[in-house]
Amino acid sequence: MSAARVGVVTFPGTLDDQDAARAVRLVGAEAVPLWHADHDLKGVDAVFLPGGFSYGDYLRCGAISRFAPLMEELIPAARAGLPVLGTCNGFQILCEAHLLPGALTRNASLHYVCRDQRVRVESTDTAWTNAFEQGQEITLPVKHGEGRYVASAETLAEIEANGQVVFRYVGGNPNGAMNDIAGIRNEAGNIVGLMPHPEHAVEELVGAPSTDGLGFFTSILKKLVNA
Amino acid sequence: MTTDSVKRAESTPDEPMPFAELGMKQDEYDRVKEILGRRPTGSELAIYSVMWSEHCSYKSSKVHLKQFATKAPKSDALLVGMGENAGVVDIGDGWAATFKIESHNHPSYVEPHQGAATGVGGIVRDIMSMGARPIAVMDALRFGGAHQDDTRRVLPGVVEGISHYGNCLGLPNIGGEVAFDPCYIGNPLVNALCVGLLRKDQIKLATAPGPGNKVVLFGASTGPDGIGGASVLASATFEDESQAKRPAVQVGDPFMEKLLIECCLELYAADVVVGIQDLGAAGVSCATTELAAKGTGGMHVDLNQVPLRDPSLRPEEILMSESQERMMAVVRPSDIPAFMAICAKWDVPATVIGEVTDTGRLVMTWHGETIVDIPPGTAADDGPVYERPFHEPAGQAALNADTPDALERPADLRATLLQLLGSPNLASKAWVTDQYDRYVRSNTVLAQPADAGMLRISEAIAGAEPTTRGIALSTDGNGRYAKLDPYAGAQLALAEAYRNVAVTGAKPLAVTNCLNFGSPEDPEVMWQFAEAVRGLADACRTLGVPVTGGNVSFYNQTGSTAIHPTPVVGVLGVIDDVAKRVPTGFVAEGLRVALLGDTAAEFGGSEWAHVAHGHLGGLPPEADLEAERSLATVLVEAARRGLLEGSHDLSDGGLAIALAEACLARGIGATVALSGEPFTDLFSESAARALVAVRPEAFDEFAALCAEHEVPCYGLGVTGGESLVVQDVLEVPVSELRDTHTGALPAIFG
Amino acid sequence: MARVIVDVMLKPEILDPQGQAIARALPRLGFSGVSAVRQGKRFEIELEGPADDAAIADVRKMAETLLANTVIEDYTVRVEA
Amino acid sequence: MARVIVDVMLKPEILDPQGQAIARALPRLGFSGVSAVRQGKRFEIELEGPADDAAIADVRKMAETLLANTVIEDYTVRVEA
Ligand SMILES: Nc1ncnc2c1ncn2[C@@H]1O[C@H](COP(=O)(O)OP(=O)(O)O)[C@@H](O)[C@H]1O
Ligand SMILES: [Mg+2]
Repeated sequence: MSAARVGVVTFPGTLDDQDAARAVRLVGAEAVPLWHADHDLKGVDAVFLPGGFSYGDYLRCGAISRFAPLMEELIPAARAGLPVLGTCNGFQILCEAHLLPGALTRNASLHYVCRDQRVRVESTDTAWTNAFEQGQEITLPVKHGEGRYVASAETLAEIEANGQVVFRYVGGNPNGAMNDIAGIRNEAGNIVGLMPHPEHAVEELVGAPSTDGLGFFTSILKKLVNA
Repeated sequence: MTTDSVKRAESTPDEPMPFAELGMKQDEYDRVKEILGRRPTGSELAIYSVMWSEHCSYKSSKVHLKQFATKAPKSDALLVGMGENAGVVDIGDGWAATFKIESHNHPSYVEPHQGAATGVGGIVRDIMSMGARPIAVMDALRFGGAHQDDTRRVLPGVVEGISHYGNCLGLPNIGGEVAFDPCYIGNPLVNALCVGLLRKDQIKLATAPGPGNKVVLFGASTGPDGIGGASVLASATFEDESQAKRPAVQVGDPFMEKLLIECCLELYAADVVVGIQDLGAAGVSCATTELAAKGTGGMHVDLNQVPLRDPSLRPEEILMSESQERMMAVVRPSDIPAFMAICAKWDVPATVIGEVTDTGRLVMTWHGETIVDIPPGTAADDGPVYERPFHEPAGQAALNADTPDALERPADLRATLLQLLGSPNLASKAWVTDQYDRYVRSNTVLAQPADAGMLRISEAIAGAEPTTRGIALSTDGNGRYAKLDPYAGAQLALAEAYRNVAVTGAKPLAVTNCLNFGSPEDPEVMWQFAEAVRGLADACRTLGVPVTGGNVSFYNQTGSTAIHPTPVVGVLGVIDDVAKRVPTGFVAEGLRVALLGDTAAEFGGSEWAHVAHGHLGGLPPEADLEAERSLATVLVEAARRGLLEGSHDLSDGGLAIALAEACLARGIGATVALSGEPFTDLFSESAARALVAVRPEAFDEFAALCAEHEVPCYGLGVTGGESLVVQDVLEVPVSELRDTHTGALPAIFG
Repeated sequence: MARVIVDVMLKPEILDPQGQAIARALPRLGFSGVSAVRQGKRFEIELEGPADDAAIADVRKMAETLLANTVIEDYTVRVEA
Repeated sequence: MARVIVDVMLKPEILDPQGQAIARALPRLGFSGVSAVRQGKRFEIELEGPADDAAIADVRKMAETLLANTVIEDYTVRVEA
């Protein structure tokens, strides 16, 4: 059987694409580079939208990227069930593209923040978190200036009621996000977005002092192999 | 509008030119006339005035900097030495590293955010122009007193600028310094370092060989950035109409720079670049003259081809513009289509603006008229050289005589420890470093608060040759030490950076430096400069690490008051197996703690004298370079054999601060005992010392290694518990250390 | 050649930490009498042609889809006098 | 209770990378006919009292010292109609 193929998208200004691809390979999957200007998903089984400053984060984070040719392919595919993970800038793009509800705004501190953050896994019922335990606390780095999750009162109530909150900050909220929300999913659970960076927590030697990020990649592998 | 063409210059030989407004001296102007055999045109004057400025020509520092070459230790590691955009060092297995530190002090005072941001941008382009992929940045910062009003304006802006630009480029920030002293009020220091990686056989140089090859300008368009002086030329002399005063501030676009990085790397990989140069200070003037001077000697440029952001720019202004995010390449005509296609892929505008010739002349045209016709080497290489007079400052002897011996010693050493630990210079810099991305690219093995930053090599470039190696980098400098004795101060700066690299297990290999001083026209400042350079060159020879490049920043003064002389030194080291890196501090319970090196009562310029008494006088600690070398040998060998669990160098604040920081690393306490006079043992700043944590069963082997290299090794105690305990002297819970250490900067800066 | 202005402000119910930080700083700087500050964005759009109804409709679409994120922001479009 | 608007824009000669990035994106999104975009900031200042001359002078000072960085930015102050 050929290895699971996970697409890793590069926009102009994407920064964590190599890191994401490395993490995909670490669990034995194939990382397929996807280029923003192509109308081509290359038949991948899942897509990782990595962090960075696509288009310089000018205007609003993710606002310009959402219109890229690749996104014209990705948006309908995701709606149809393709597993998609967006971290940081990738999360912002997913919200701007209305694949996930709400929006990400300037940190309440008004400062960029890079730190090792504890988060609690609130939903294991997704393509990207099925290898975690419900309620498990993991450590992942956050690094962003605009990561404060906001949504209207109705939306917030709805995603809480539906169990769409996937990750919550614990031990301090780095950006002032509503309800300490660090990550959410769509109703179907194939699309997940979060501010923390699993791809920086997969090796002992480098990155954050944890390898908790590996769970994301083993989750998607499990999901694809079982599918 | 009349253009001041060469023809016009020939027919109006006596027309007065505003050379003085451009900072040029009469004799320098006379030399230009002698070189050209006529008066220069406005554009030629623009070129000579910026190329012969202190910033570009090093006219006051050159005679001293020579020592870095003449005294350089023999080193097989040096692939490209001083004089290029950045030095290149062989780090083994076919890999090379290039690194350099540069100042952006004055712009960061005027507009802290943009000044600091463009400082990062500039040094990154230097590294790119060597053919390397930039892989990390560092920043060495000096501000006025932490509580001074202007510091609250400057520091947050500078940090935000570095953070925004570096983070957007996707370059991890792996270290630096933040120090405060009232001497820097009005003259903050922003020194940015970038390190890049390349294969040994892929070095690119700034040269324009091959007549017929095309000259391509690519990246951002050219606007009226940072051309203050040039507007004099463009308006006052030739035209009556008054031009708006042009801004001195350059604004950076990190997004464009990120595209430039990826674009350049793809251009290199496609082998379509013959020569390349970044555009920094002096923009097009500098790039064209330097490329032409190092190539076949001639170039023809049509200035009308330069893409402009502001169509009203005059040629003199185009030549002097410091618009950011631009590069210039020399490309074979047959490679132009491939070159342009790669630029288009990355949305990077690129334009052919000229051609390499074999005439030995740099010729530029504007609307068909020749406005520049000069031998490029005369602008790029044959600038003026000054032997500026210098003498010891009048108050130096008195300063050295005012030793800290008379200062009252503290009764309560616990209180002193907490006072120092919570003082702005020694407190946690997390308020700053939490704004920097240290993880991006996933090669960061060590970053703040480690003694040195460390990166693994193997994965740094996708698909690269595997290697187990890593590189480590540290920057250090202590203005107070250098004020007391600039010769020793420069040596101590090198010694500390060298030591910081060695404690992580990496072998120090090469040096970069940024020399921040007052006005070279002041003989007392010039003495400080001469002494610092002499000290650094001598120390490099003793330690066997060559200077590969650097930067001089003069005129850091307000009125007649100069900053403390502040040589900032960066050291790069290599670790053969990056998995054997030694983390900073105490990483486990039950480890033996030892102090390496001897302690004398050395308090001149110390943090204690500064914080407790506001005192600066006497002499700095002795720089014992032989001892530093032995210490480093032991540390690197011990790491190689896997004997060290943790380490930490001793510097500002002495053993007391080192112990506290080692406990804070993982929140693990320690119990230690002193053998000498407690105050001296705890707070002296004697150099060539380090703290190590060793597994008990490895201790004998480690002690034997120290003995073999004659490095004093004193068992102090053992790690563990919730407190730092110095028996019979003090006891502080680690949580209290933490609150004191982390609370200080947020309390000031919010 | 006309200029159209698009103002984008966070919806009133969305926290505006930038505005709040400014409002908090004002008394310290000796300014009193300000009850609230909100910070938003202003875009100046230079049109190649005149600001006729079609052009304004275009800018409005631009604001709706790109310049503002209507999940959290409101916008207004007007031709500069 | 009055509202005063402060608009802050980069000086015309200063590079506006944000505005440029937006302008470059527009054609790709199907918007034509825009020759340039500049992005600035808009502040809505709610006053406790009326927007009389003294209050406006105060806001002007606020703009000069805090809201705008006059090294690179220009500002305008106006009372909302
Ligand atoms: N401006 C800065 N940028 C990045 N890292 C910094 C900066 N200032 C301090 N650091 C990091 O914080 C840590 C502590 O700094 P410092 O106490 O100055 O170390 P040392 O005294 O060993 O040189 C180091 O890891 C240093 O690299
Ligand atoms: Mg250190």
